[in-house]
Amino acid sequence: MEKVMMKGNEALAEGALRGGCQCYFGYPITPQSEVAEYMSRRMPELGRVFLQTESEVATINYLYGAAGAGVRCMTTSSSPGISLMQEGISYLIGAELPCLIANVVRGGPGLGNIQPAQADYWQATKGGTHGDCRMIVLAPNSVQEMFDFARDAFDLAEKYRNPVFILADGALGQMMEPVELKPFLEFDPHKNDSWATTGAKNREPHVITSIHLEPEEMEEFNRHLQAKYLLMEKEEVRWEEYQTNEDDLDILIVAYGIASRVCRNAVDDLRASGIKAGLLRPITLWPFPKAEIRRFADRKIPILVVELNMGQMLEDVLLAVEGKTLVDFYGRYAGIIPSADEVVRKAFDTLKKVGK
Amino acid sequence: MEKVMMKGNEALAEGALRGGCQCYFGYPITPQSEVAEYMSRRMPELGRVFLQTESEVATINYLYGAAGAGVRCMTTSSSPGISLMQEGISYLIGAELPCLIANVVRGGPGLGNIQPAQADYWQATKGGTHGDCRMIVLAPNSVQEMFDFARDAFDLAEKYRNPVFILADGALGQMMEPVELKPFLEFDPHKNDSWATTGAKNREPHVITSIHLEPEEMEEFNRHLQAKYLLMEKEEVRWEEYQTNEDDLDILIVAYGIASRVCRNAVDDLRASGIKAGLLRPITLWPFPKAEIRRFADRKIPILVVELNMGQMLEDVLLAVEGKTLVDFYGRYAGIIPSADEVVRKAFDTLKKVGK
Amino acid sequence: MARKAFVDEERCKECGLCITACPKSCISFSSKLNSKGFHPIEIDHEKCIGCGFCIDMCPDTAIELWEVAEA
Amino acid sequence: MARKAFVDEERCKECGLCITACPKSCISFSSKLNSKGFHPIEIDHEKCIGCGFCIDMCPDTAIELWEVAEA
Amino acid sequence: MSEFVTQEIISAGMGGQGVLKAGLLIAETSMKEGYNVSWIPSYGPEMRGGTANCKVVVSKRPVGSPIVTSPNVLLAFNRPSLEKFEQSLKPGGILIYNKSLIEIEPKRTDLKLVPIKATEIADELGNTKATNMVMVGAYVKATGYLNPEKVKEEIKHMFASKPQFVELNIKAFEAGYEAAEEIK
Amino acid sequence: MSEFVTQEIISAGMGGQGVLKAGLLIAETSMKEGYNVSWIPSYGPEMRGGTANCKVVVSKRPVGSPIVTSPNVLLAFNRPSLEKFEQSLKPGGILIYNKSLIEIEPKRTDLKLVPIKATEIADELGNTKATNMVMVGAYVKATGYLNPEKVKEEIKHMFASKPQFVELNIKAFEAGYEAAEEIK
Amino acid sequence: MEKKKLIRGRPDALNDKIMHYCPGCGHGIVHRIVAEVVDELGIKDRFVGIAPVGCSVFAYWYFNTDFHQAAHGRAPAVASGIKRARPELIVMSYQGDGDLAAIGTAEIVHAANRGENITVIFINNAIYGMTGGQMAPTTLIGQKSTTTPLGRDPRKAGFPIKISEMLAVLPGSRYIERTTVTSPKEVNKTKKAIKKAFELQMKGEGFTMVEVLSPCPTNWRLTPKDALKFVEEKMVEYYPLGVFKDEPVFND
Amino acid sequence: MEKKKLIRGRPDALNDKIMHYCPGCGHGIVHRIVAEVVDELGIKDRFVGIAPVGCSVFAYWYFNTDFHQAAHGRAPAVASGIKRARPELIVMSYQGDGDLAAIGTAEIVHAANRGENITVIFINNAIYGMTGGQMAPTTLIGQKSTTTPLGRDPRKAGFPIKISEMLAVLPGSRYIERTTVTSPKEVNKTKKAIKKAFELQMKGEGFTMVEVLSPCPTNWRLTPKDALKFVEEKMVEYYPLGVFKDEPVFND
Ligand SMILES: Cc1ncc(C[n+]2csc(CCOP(=O)(O)OP(=O)(O)O)c2C)c(N)n1
Ligand SMILES: Cc1ncc(C[n+]2csc(CCOP(=O)(O)OP(=O)(O)O)c2C)c(N)n1
Ligand code: SF4
Ligand code: SF4
Ligand code: SF4
Ligand code: SF4
Ligand code: SF4
Ligand code: SF4
Ligand SMILES: [Mg+2]
Ligand SMILES: [Mg+2]
Repeated sequence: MEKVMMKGNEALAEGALRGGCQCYFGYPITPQSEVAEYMSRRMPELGRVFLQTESEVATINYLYGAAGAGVRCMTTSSSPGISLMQEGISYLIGAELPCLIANVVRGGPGLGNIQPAQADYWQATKGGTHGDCRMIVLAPNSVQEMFDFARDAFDLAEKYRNPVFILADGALGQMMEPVELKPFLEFDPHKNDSWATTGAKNREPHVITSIHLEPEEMEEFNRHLQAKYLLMEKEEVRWEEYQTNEDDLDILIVAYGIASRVCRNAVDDLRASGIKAGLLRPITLWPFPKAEIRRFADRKIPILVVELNMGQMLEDVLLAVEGKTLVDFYGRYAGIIPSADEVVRKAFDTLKKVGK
Repeated sequence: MEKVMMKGNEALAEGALRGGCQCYFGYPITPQSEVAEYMSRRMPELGRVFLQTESEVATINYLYGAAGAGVRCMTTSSSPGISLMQEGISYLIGAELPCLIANVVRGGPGLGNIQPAQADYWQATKGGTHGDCRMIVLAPNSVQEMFDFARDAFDLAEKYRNPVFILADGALGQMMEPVELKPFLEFDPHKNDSWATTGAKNREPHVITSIHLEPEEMEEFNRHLQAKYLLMEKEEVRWEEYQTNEDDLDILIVAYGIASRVCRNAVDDLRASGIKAGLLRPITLWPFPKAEIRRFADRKIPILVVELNMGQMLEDVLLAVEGKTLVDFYGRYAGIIPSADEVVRKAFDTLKKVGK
Repeated sequence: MARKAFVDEERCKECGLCITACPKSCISFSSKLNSKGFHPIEIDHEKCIGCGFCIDMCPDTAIELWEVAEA
Repeated sequence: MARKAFVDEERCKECGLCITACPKSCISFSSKLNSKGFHPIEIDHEKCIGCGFCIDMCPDTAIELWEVAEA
Repeated sequence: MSEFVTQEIISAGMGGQGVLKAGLLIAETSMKEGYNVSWIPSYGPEMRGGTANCKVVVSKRPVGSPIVTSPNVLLAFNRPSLEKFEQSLKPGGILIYNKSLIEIEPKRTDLKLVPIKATEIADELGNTKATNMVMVGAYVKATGYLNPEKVKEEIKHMFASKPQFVELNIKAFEAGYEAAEEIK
Repeated sequence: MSEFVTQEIISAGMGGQGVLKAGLLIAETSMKEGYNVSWIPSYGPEMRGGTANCKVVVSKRPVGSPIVTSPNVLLAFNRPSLEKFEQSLKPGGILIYNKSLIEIEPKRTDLKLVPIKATEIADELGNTKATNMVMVGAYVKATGYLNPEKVKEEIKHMFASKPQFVELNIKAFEAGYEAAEEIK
Repeated sequence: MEKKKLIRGRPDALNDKIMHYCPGCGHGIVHRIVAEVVDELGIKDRFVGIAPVGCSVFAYWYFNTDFHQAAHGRAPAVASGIKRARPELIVMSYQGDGDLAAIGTAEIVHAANRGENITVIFINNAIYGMTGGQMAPTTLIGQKSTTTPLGRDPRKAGFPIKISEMLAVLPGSRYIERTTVTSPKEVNKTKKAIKKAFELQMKGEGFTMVEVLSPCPTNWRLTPKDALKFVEEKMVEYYPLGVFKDEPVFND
Repeated sequence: MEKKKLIRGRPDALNDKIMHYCPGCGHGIVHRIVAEVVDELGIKDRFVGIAPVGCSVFAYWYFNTDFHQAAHGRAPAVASGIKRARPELIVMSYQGDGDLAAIGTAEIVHAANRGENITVIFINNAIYGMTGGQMAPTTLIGQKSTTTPLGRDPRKAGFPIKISEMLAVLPGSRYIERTTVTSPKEVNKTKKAIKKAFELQMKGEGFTMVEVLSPCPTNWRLTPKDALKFVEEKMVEYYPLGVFKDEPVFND
């Protein structure tokens, strides 16, 4: 298929469309406003719904309504906007509603800046909201994946009746790259009729809710959620490896998203200088490819984690590794993407720590 | 000093008052509305400010204003309400403003229920908001500590120019226990004059902000924050141990807040049946008493983590332990507090796993 | 044929709003207790004219209007 | 003594709002470029009556009104 | 006095019957007597039905969870409370129930029963509102670990701002104490 | 053609000068020629000053970061752009600058300079707007790794919806190509 | 007396669960009115209600229709989300005064301003019922609540907010009326208003809202009867009854 | 010509940094007006401005006064927080139309309704300037923006919201006027309005707001001159100028 140059934000939008997105709700925020702008053109063309909302707090609740009505729907925002959606995200998970949420991360904290960053990793993968909440978190590292993951997200969301989260960053949103635009997805638009608010015609009323006053009932529901989470951990882990096929790797770099691209080049450069380096890129940040990283730890291969934050995924790597090998960290903050050179230099540092 | 019976929520309020709280902003939510109700009586009595706001999103921004003006101020809420404050919390940290925020946690996700829970641990300690944000998180386990921690929080917040967070739960908020009411704290009300918005009289203007558009500047600021975080990790770790003085402990239980009280009894019961059990209670959940737990791991003492959630602090324990000993987990969810008996049974289970 | 109001005693919560609305003053609290511990109303069917005002006011749909066989 | 408007060329952004406001049409763009790449205005001091309307409209406080020694 | 066992108490009834205060009085006196105590009310929309309850723990060791799910003492002020909590009582637990408003008999046969016509006794003393003190009297007698004089002191404290009620409440307490049997 | 080196390009100028399109044309043609490419614009309030720039990477291996901080090629459309980015060029980098609007001389002495009177050339062709195509022509000549015919094809694509501009732009491209020197 | 034929009982749109509301609570009355209107308009099988956070959080326990429980204050956004997703549904946002007039202010204003084709039933009981009687934005001046222990003082706590008046100013609001339930007559006015609102929604005419002044005997600490009197005497004085807007919105 | 004496220059309350606003942007004009008023009232040393999220996020770069940058839409809450903490300060919330009329709707409504003793300067430029020209709640019907590429259609995107009219309904609003900056005459009216607002705040009279219709040539894709014309011809037609409220609030 022919490739076209496209912005990451637009690819995300087009991917979602082709994945069957029926309603887009959003509020402008740099560096992801192009998603809404693109949708404001494309959705009406397709007879679908685009609505610019009054705020992110409201947005997530429009989504909550539309998702409860059983249609494929989505929103996108960037860091401060996603923080405002946290209550709503908990409601979506608590009411078991499928939908797509994307965060095109910018630098923080506070108003911060509008450059690429990865400091919302924890928010997306663990603690963003109250209650024991989990979502599949997909981390694209190319404009192609912005398209692909958005297109696939709805199937995944409906499989588990849970929101799916895409964690991108300002660079992925703003950059253009060649993309292959896969066709519109086929899916059963009546899949959600068994629980959605479509009108109680010839059936018992459907209720979408997340309140269970009785602690026993609430605990039971949480056990049900936990069972889903366990299933996701079993079935949905995605990752990618590069140059890892050797038994005696000198160093493994772990990085996701935009950082993983730099690290791929760093691996090449390290190999050019005789270091057997490899890269493991988590694609799902939750569920995290724990067992896969553990394989390397068991072989005592030192690991260098590279992120655009102070060390968040780092903890998941440490949890996977359980002290079995050295884990080193390189982070740049709030808008700065390291160069491959920097990563190479840091890798030599790491190697020194293990006496190589 | 004589003790009086007091509700946890009221003790928290009285503690904050006596710690110098000048402004209380809040929005009602069970199980913490008594804080606001108490403040609505007490603050005007003292000529201070009580304001019931229009929402939690607004609340955190009233706080942001008052904290920027350099006065001691606070808010309290419960899980969904705290989720709505996440953007604002990031701004407070990004603008380096001292203040007190307390979460009297209830069951989630979503609207959930109003019973005690601990499922907001991650939100408070790591990922609640966007950007690399950290706050000292104090976890009281008695009404006395609700009072004490609230009273001490402002000094701590001003020391670092960072919000301090109290993570309690519905039981601690609602229960009455004997409390010793310590006197009003002495402090320098002009301490913050060097940066607060008090009016630019005979000085350069003061600006409270969290935006730094240039990535280099933003990164620099993040490094400054990180330096503060490292200092907090060095200076502010608090924990408590019970029955841990033996070298050959059979089992260490790690629990915080309301769960730690049950576990204390479980330790007694285990000892009554001949098991050398001990308890480590993290008091600061961040910074986490990592080194202290590590001491036990180094001695290969099996650890049982007990929480009212699916296993959140568990990860911090695992990170501390680095695979050096068995870590087991017992969790009840969303409103249910386990009995000491349950914990004892689970501890025997854990002991079995290590062949004892 | 006449219309008369009938109470479902188990639903009644003793709020008395029907009493304030009844133009014929034919509603009063009984001395019974229902399982929730409320004294349900009783209706004096002699006086009741079946106007349904009590139904308008009842927050608990505890009252129904029936066509009855004339005494 | 008369009052005249003076422009700070470095501040001027070539928006022309002063031009629309000037009752005496004494403002025009110069052919110079300032360091930001704008053509700052120039003021014909002969015609200027010092009314200050240009100052009212200038978004960039690029104009000042001075008392000048009469030519 | 009998051997003290940790008291895990539920005090339950209608809003207005003073069930929370009954629990608090037990907790406060026990605290002054050197026990560790906690008290926690039912809260939130649970109250809507007009019912109320509180849980009290009195213990020689620090109180763990203040939430009592299997009490060893139930103070049932009315029938719905009896019905709601009877099953949760520990085997051998003490059931103190307000005979005046509860016409049915407890179903469990493994409990120590303390029926008391609390409302009638209070009415006789001139104020239904003192029902809760009668119940506390019965509790103190039945459990035997508290000195009734200390309870009366505590009642004086509790009603310090409404001195006109002190006497009534002390009398109600005494009447409850008299009317009940100590559990052996 | 000279040996290909990874191209890390900054194209910078005033809003309206077509700096973004210039970068995009380079990226698109390079993509069609089998290179890995990325393009990213400056965005957000950076635009307020009226300046605009984009970063393009053309590489034989997958593109890492699309953000170029040390370019090896700078297309400077006006003086503020030259001043802003000159220092960031890699030693030995190529500086293509619009002589028509930049009266000053570059300060660096370790660069390969490609001065080109882009605006004047475009003006002569009848439309200042084609300045960017002149600059691209100079780029293609200077770097030597792209077949100019392919660029022209791409220009046709790019202006498919405005066919009246195709010829002008191709001519501008050619003029730029002619006017510049290949860097050896 | 022998019952022959049921003339008027519980509407079809309500099931037979006993409601959790306090004795004499206005929520129960309004639930029944809504259900009667749903019956009369025959829209039970294409109706979706939004339950707010507030005493009526469990409204869905009682209705024989689809329901969606919304986060505190966000019911208009949830309702709009549903309506945009499935325009054929008749959507009701049922909200209390804390929910609608405090935390949900932005959502209600923008639903109204957009002319969103939904119907809002706004239960103004001048208090936060569910959380135990704190001040609501609608609490009257001088009224005591658990957070205005000395009575509401506007200098500190602001004024009781007049939502219907405010939303009527917005170009997107189609029909706004304030009613009450203090007598059968007022109940029937409320019913008429609610029916009209749903009918307008069925015609696609835009945003409709009925504000119902409603008693909360529990948190006002009044008997149900006195609570009605409080509505009649105090609330109606500040919040006058009547139609605040009845104008076509869209000219297309 | 020899300069003898400065008659009128940059006000003291502004420093000499060159503003980041686009050529012909209304923000610059209003900044100067505010600064002149601050000078005239002599309140520079007890003034705190709140900068919103929007093009004026960096307002604090230019003022010689204390400033507090607020989260998007929350400036009235931040302003109120400051005012409650230090009532002796004169507090200005400076906000754009996206900030105030969209995400910040609840905060502005409740600040007004409470009669909060602050002054709001509301820059209505019918667009989201900072983020690149998306529709604002105030965008006119038919007006194109990056999210209404075919022009705003009220059926889908709602109506332009009239904030001054709406807030004027609330009992806590003391003084509300809408002005513009399209000519020296209008600039001077704006100045008078802003001065009056601050004076009322100084007397503790409650919530004051001046809405300024302001050009955004960049995102309207008009020259500065044509942008003024757009304000005069299109915006003023929909958003009439004038005083919407001028009434004492508190009677104590
Ligand atoms: C985000 C959030 N904030 C606060 C609450 C707590 N809360 C529950 S109901 C309620 C107010 C209810 O009052 P109202 O809307 O007037 O309804 P009523 O109970 O009076 O019918 C509040 C504040 C919540 N559940 N979620
Ligand atoms: C929570 C949040 N949402 C969205 C944004 C992005 N944002 C920045 S400015 C702005 C709108 C600005 O428009 P307006 O308030 O009209 O101000 P103007 O730039 O037009 O002066 C938006 C949506 C943000 N920074 N934070
Ligand atoms: S139907 Fe009318 S007359 Fe009969 S009881 Fe009801 S209100 Fe009274
Ligand atoms: S209105 Fe209904 S609930 Fe109330 S007393 Fe009458 S029948 Fe009973
Ligand atoms: S002061 Fe008046 S006359 Fe002089 S330039 Fe300015 S506007 Fe024109
Ligand atoms: S108004 Fe000011 S910035 Fe604009 S052209 Fe005139 S002097 Fe220059
Ligand atoms: S608290 Fe008030 S609003 Fe809530 S159910 Fe009871 S009477 Fe009704
Ligand atoms: S984008 Fe518009 S509002 Fe923002 S600075 Fe430019 S002209 Fe002013
Ligand atoms: Mg209410
Ligand atoms: Mg704007």
